[in-house]
Amino acid sequence: MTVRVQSEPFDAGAELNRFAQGRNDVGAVVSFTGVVRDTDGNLQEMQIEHYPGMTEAAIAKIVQDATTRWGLADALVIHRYGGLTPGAPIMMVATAAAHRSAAFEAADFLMDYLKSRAPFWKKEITSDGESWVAAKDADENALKRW
Amino acid sequence: MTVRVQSEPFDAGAELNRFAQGRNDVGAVVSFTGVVRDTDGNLQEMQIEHYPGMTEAAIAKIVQDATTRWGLADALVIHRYGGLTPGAPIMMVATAAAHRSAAFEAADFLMDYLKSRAPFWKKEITSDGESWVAAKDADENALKRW
Amino acid sequence: MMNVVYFAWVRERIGLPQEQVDTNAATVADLVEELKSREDRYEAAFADISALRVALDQELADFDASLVGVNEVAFFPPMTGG
Amino acid sequence: MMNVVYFAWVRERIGLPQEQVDTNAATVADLVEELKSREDRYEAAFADISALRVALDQELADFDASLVGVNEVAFFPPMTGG
Repeated sequence: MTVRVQSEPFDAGAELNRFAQGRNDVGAVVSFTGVVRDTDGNLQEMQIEHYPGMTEAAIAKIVQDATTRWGLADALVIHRYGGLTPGAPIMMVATAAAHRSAAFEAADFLMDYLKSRAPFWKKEITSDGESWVAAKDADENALKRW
Repeated sequence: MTVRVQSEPFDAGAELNRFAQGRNDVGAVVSFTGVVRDTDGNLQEMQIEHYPGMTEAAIAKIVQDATTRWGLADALVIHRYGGLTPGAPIMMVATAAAHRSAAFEAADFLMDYLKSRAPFWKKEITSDGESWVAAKDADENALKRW
Repeated sequence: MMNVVYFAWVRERIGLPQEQVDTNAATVADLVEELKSREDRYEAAFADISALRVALDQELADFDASLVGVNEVAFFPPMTGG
Repeated sequence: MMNVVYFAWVRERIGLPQEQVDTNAATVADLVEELKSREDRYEAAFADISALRVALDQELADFDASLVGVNEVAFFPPMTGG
């Protein structure tokens, strides 16, 4: 299990290649990469604030829950904070399991929980000003799936 | 949309990094990598046979269906054939969308359909002999989800 | 003449990957019966039709499908890709 | 003394990321009332409690939770990670 909270960029491809290497019991690897999206074409920067200490502990607990529930061979979470430009990777999750359904469900679960239970807050700086990203009811409701 | 059917190995990390690059409308990228699994420790080789021509057409149709249904920004499928050793990547799927639910569902859909509707057949060569991998009822039933 | 192709254990039981078959069979099922009456290896390959799939000109089809206008018939077990 | 920390727009409205608060408040809700009575900026930050979340010693908690034995209280809006 790997959890990293960092301001530096990360190389999603290199992380994927390193992940769950050299294990013959892994048949399925799922990865999710979250990217700074600029729908309206006016985003200058995405600023991500977090709660040092609580962030790492909250993510580790979520990863541990997923690992136990789906019998994962391995799991990875990397999440950035600080100022990010459009197109930059924000975070990534990877799961490794014997079968694809476990890898898919665990990655989906990790994303739902990271979204609403890990202490990160996003602020968008656009040419029109700045605003905190509001949490969506849909994200909170997504937790009820699990 | 990229579809490749090949005997050569591929670099999943490099493919992921190349995928959906330079697009500001993509917020979520999901990848699935299928790996040759050796549960019993006696697998020498996995041989994958396919139906040249039909394979490419069948995959392209599945990818087109997923792209339309989930409004994907991009989709990628790479599937190998020939002799593969334990731990080697068999195939990969990647999906890019504005939001995570579309990227996750489309990747899950692609895997279900590739598994049962793309003309590939797997044979396991073990120290005890060789045998064709049997299709599972669960895989056929998984299609009913969509 | 119909181009008939075989994959996986169907290919192994019949002993060749493809062949040209001189046939007037109206449907896939008729073609299967014709082949089964030829030699034991076809009988072995087609013993349980429910364990097989068929594609006509590289598209999945049913065993009662017509062969009119078809150039290539493929027989194989359920797919196991991914 | 209680270490009180603020994040995101709660931090912005209150104007500082953390502070030591001399308090005997029994619960989180009591602490919120104490802070609101102090200055307008706290009133602005805590106006709608339903829009806020609280963590005690870095674990999510409810507003009626006890502060006995707690060293750090954090107030912030719903999380938007991922």
